[in-house]
Amino acid sequence: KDSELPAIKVSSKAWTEQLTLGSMTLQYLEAKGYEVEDRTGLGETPMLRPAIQSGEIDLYWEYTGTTLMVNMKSDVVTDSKECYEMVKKWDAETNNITWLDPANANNTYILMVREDFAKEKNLATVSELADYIKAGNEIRLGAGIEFVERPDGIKGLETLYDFKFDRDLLSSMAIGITYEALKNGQVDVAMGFGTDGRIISMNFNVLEDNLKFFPVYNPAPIVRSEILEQYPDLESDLNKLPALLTGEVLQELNRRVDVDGLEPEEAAEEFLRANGLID
Amino acid sequence: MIKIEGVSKYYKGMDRPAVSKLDLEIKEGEICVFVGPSGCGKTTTMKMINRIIEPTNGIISIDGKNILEFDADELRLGIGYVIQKVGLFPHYTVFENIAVVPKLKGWKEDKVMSRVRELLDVVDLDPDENMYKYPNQLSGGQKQRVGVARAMAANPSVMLMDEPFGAVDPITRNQLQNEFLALQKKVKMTICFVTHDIDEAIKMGDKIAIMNNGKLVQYDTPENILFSPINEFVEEFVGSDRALKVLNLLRVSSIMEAYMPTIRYGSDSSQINEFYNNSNFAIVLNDDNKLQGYIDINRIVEKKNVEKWCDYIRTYDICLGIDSTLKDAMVAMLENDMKTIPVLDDEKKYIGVVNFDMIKSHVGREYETTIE
Amino acid sequence: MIKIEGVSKYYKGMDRPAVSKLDLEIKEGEICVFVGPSGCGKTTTMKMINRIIEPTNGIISIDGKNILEFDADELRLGIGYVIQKVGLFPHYTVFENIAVVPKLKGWKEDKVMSRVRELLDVVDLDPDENMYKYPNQLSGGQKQRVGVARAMAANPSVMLMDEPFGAVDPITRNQLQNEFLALQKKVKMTICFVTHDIDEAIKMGDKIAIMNNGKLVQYDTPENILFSPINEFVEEFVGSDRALKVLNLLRVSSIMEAYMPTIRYGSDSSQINEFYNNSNFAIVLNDDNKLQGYIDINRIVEKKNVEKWCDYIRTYDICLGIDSTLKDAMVAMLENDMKTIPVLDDEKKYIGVVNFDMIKSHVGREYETTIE
Amino acid sequence: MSTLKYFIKNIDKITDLTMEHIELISLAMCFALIIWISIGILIRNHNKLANGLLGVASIIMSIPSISIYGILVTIPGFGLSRLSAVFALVLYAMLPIMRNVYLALNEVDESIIEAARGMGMKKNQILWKIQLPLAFPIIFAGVRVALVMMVGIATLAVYIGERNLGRLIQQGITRTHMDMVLTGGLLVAILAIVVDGVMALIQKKLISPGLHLDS
Amino acid sequence: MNEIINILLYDAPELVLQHLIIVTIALTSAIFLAVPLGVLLTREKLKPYSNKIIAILNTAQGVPSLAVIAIFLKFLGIGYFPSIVALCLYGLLPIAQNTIAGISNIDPDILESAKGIGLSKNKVLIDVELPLAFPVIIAGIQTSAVLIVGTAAIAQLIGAGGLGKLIFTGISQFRPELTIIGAILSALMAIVFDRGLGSINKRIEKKYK
Ligand SMILES: Nc1ncnc2c1ncn2[C@@H]1O[C@H](COP(=O)(O)OP(=O)(O)OP(=O)(O)O)[C@@H](O)[C@H]1O
Ligand SMILES: Nc1ncnc2c1ncn2[C@@H]1O[C@H](COP(=O)(O)OP(=O)(O)OP(=O)(O)O)[C@@H](O)[C@H]1O
Ligand SMILES: [Mg+2]
Ligand SMILES: [Mg+2]
Repeated sequence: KDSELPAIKVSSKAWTEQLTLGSMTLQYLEAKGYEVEDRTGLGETPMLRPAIQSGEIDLYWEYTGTTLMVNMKSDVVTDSKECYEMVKKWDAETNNITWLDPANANNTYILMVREDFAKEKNLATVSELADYIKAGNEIRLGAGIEFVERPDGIKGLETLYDFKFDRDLLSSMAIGITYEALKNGQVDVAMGFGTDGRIISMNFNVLEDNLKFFPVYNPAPIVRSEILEQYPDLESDLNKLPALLTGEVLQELNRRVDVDGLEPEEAAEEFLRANGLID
Repeated sequence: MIKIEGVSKYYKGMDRPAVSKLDLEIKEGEICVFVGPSGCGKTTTMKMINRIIEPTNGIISIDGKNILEFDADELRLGIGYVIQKVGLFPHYTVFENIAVVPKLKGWKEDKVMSRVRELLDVVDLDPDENMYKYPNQLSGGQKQRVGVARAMAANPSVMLMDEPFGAVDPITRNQLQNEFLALQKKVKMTICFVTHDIDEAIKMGDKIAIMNNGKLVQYDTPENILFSPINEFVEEFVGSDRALKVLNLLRVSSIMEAYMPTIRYGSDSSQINEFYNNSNFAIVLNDDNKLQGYIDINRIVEKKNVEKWCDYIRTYDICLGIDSTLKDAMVAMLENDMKTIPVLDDEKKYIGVVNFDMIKSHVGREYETTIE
Repeated sequence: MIKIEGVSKYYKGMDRPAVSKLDLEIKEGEICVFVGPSGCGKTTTMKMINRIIEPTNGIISIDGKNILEFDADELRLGIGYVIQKVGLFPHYTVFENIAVVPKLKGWKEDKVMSRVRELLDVVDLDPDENMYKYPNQLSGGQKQRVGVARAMAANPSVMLMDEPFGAVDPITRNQLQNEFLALQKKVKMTICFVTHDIDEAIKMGDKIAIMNNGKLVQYDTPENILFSPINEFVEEFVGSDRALKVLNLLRVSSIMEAYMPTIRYGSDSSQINEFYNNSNFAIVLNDDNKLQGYIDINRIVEKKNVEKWCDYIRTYDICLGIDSTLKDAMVAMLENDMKTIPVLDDEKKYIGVVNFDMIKSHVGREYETTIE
Repeated sequence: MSTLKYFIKNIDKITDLTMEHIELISLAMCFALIIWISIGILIRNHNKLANGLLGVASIIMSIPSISIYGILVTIPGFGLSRLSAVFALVLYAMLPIMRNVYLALNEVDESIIEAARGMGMKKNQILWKIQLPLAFPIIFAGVRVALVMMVGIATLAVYIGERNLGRLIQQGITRTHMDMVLTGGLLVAILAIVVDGVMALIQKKLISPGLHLDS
Repeated sequence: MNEIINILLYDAPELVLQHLIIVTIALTSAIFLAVPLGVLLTREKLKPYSNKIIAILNTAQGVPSLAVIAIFLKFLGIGYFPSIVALCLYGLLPIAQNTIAGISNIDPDILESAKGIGLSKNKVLIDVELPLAFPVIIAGIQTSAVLIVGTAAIAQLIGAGGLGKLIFTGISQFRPELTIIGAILSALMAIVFDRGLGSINKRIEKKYK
């Protein structure tokens, strides 16, 4: 609006949902007349965090659980609201970063199995998987690297459910490859993300986290407070987005990209248009 | 015997043939030297004989058998080959280089070993000192010797030698030539020898094939090439001093005359008087025909001291052997300012003299009979 | 004038010096040829003169000035240098190669151009055809010519030539030598010339420096080297036929004698009778001393036909010019079976004869006076 | 076929990414040329130093490129900036460029340099007029190797926030979108080939015809 | 510090071993494919095509390692096998190219005298051409080895494990120490391969150079 002000540097992580959210934000703000700069797909949390703290980027969609676990190094919190308040307070105080409204979607880690496999072995929950493994059955797990390493990843899961994946049967690989590997039968259980569009289209069953191990991962735009001060309308404008993004909506958006082959930009545009946010 | 009949070679992309309608026969045990300016087709001819290159037209046969009837590798195993640029295998020792063909022929190890030693002796390299050196540790001349040894390793009856002594200094070269000629006298291989040096050709060849622009210009003995070059090209090629080059080919034994009067040492003075009417000089010999010297009869008679003629005998500073060339004779005359030089046989017995007139008329006569 | 005083060179890691206590003086306008076996230190000596290598001991001066007092680059700009391996710049054309030094000296472009053309003419390369070729497009001999032209480009008063004609065939080599000698007659540079070929040394050198093992063995004129080699090494190095080599150096003008009786063509028969008492032969001349032929007086007198003596004149098949060498004379005698050969001056006037005895005693005399 | 469709559909984005790719490489190449050629020239007569530097260069070469990025990105001052990407690429160019400059200068035929010295050319003149022109083909070959390598290695810079053709590959992998991977991979390959071809043309123009006559 | 020691003691050995296995298998297969390929391309009949085939290999080399591995994922799935195939292909070019260069740079005079002496074509290849080209071929293998060791880090992305795991974990977790350890170990491995092969070469070359 005021051309004196610097462009808003919108970023995102480098996978489908993040790219879609990033693009959605960009297109939306641009339509609203904001000056924006596209820095989407910059990297993972360890890179985006320092970037937003140093002002190299201004805004991206972060997940409550991620900040809680990775940055605050806090224990697991499974309540959405509590978790959100904790990270919002922490970031406002220590990093001068503002959490806008969270979306009502939980993109937490999940464990998936093929539908036929689930039926055959009678697996529906993580506990059942744990029992199955403890009974001496071999299970090949495919997971992204960070899932193997993070405290809210395998190690914590194993502790809570009291079992152990055979490390020799564990393959770590790029995020996204896990779906392909599971589909092709190269692994039996794969790590995935709760809102991923491929879960349905590839006929995977999600194993229920019956002991509530995985933290909540509600996505919310986080913005440098300084920017919000410079653009007084930004907060209210942006808060329109999370309100629309339920779990189903996100999953559908992801599906449009990962399964139907749309570009993240296209899926975002489609969404914005459908909701009358751009013309 | 190597027979080349109507052989031509066109290289791809060349408008004129590298070798054109060559006809030539090399007799068993002879050295045929190919000579001619650079690019005249010498190497090409040689390579066609061992089928490194296939002729475009014509037939080459060895001992009456068309070389195409041989298996190419077998053929080459039986032909020694000394390449223009030596081409030793750098990763093999001198021993291994020489042993390649004998080993291929399946010789026993100790036979190979003794053959290698023998060959190194032949080319005048100390076997113990050099056998386990690598080619890089040898000088250019030594490499060429090894190359020659390698080619002769399995007693080939035919040898192809492409400028085998090209890369060595003149002194070593001369030495190598002599050694090789001495060897050839014993083993009598049939040899094609390429050089661009006419002097080397004259020295080494039983026959010389002079080539130019892929054609055989003249094929004859060195003498005939020198005395009667077939055209101006050959004449220029052999050089303006060919009359002197000829001297190198002719031996004193062939022109030497025994016309000089001789007198036996200690014979009585009446003989001197007898000579006095015919001649001024006499050669003085021992009883067993050994040369004592010469005597100037004028001087004795003048001095009225005929009785003691033996005191006036003068000795010769220099004599020639029966194998000496006319060139040796000329050098001797010039260096010692002598008109006549005596020639002795292998047992040092006097057999005659040569002088410049004899040389001159011999060479001149050859010219007269062969020119035109 | 180049003066080398007590110069030695020790290369690192060598136990004996490459050049040892060299003393030598090369006069203005002279060609000094360094000759000797491979590795004797010829190249090293040459390179010390233009400071490519610094001597370990001793002083080298040019025109009386120690070369160390020059700026090294300046010194080299004034000295032409033909390197043993030619060393043309492959990325420059022939023109650019030759133009390097003139351009460094800041000559104007058209002067450079005309100089390059002139030099290419001198070394017998067609300028238009070759000027814009790259070294890779030239044959070995052509490269060497360009190398020589490049060295002479800026009219250096001193030239260092390290085996400049090494890589060419004998015919071209001879031609290059002659061209170069003709050129040197005109421009009179002071030249150090390296070769390992004694014949080339004899031909090219005003002085010859024979080296062995880094030491100067003999430094003298070619004649003296041939006539009186200082020791066995030199003797062997110059070759056993040095008496014949000498012939190449001596000119008939120096030994020719006019002792043969002459008779004028058409003079009356009483003169013949006069001769008859002294001699058998007479040279017949025209009024203007042009050679008519010779006459065998015995034959006329025998035939009782003295009046018509002119009918018995025989012509000479061959004559020598005043510049002919003794070698030419010998060749003429041998080829034509002639005892005496007349010598004519530049205007074809008769001035005398040579025969083998004259040659022999001249050479023999030289030996006598110089040996021992 | 679907790859082609993908390509056509996203031509704008792909063009952007390609331009970014070229920009990054050009920038890195400029620095690499200036730095490594100068150093190559400086060390030409110092064998020990040269061997040391060449050792360092070959060690750098053997470090997986992805980890160089990973390390650089954590160094304050580099971070997610383009500086990190350029720096890494320049490091990788060290071996091919510097080594070839050094080797080529030392490989110039001794006799040619001697001739030049003998003619009175100064050290600098010999360097500029003789050694460098003669070394040029080899130096250029090194530059070409470096350039082609850079085109490939630059793709990994997307892991530290660069946007270039590597992004197609990286996202294609996380999204298991093979058309993207293929498009990215092929474009990078084509870019490498084109860049190399262009360099070959330049090389032909720049190198004295006297030098490539023998090849 | 403790953590680093832990990584070195517990995680690294296994990863190094995995890395080593991938690299060794890939390199060995590359050698066994590329050397015969190179030799074939120097034979008279195929010589005219050698330029074209090398050009194709060159193109393949232009495809970034990341993409090669991703593309192979499509056809061969995840894990060791596709990584090894991809890495092997990646290592072909330097070896093939050097084999060709090594053989065609042999002094033609040596080949001619070998032929002239009567060695059969096979004998010439085995006794003369290959031994003389050996140093150049080894140099190609060295290049290939370094390339494969470095590229193998990426194989991690399709689940082949190896040192890439440390490196990528380091990057995604912002733990440079992991990346550095991975990089150093990988570089060390590359250097060991390089030096090892180099010393074989030196030993042989020393004899006659
Ligand atoms: N492989 C080839 N392809 C095309 N032309 C060739 C080939 N080999 C030789 N020639 C040409 O054939 C002609 C004869 O060559 P050859 O090698 O037989 O000459 P040469 O008499 O041995 O010369 P030199 O004394 O220089 O060794 C030359 O004009 C040469 O250029
Ligand atoms: N740079 C050097 N370092 C060490 N030794 C050298 C060097 N250059 C020459 N030598 C040695 O010095 C000696 C003389 O060498 P030089 O090149 O002067 O010989 P040359 O007479 O020119 O021989 P040629 O006829 O082979 O050219 C030789 O023994 C040679 O090995
Ligand atoms: Mg030849
Ligand atoms: Mg020399």
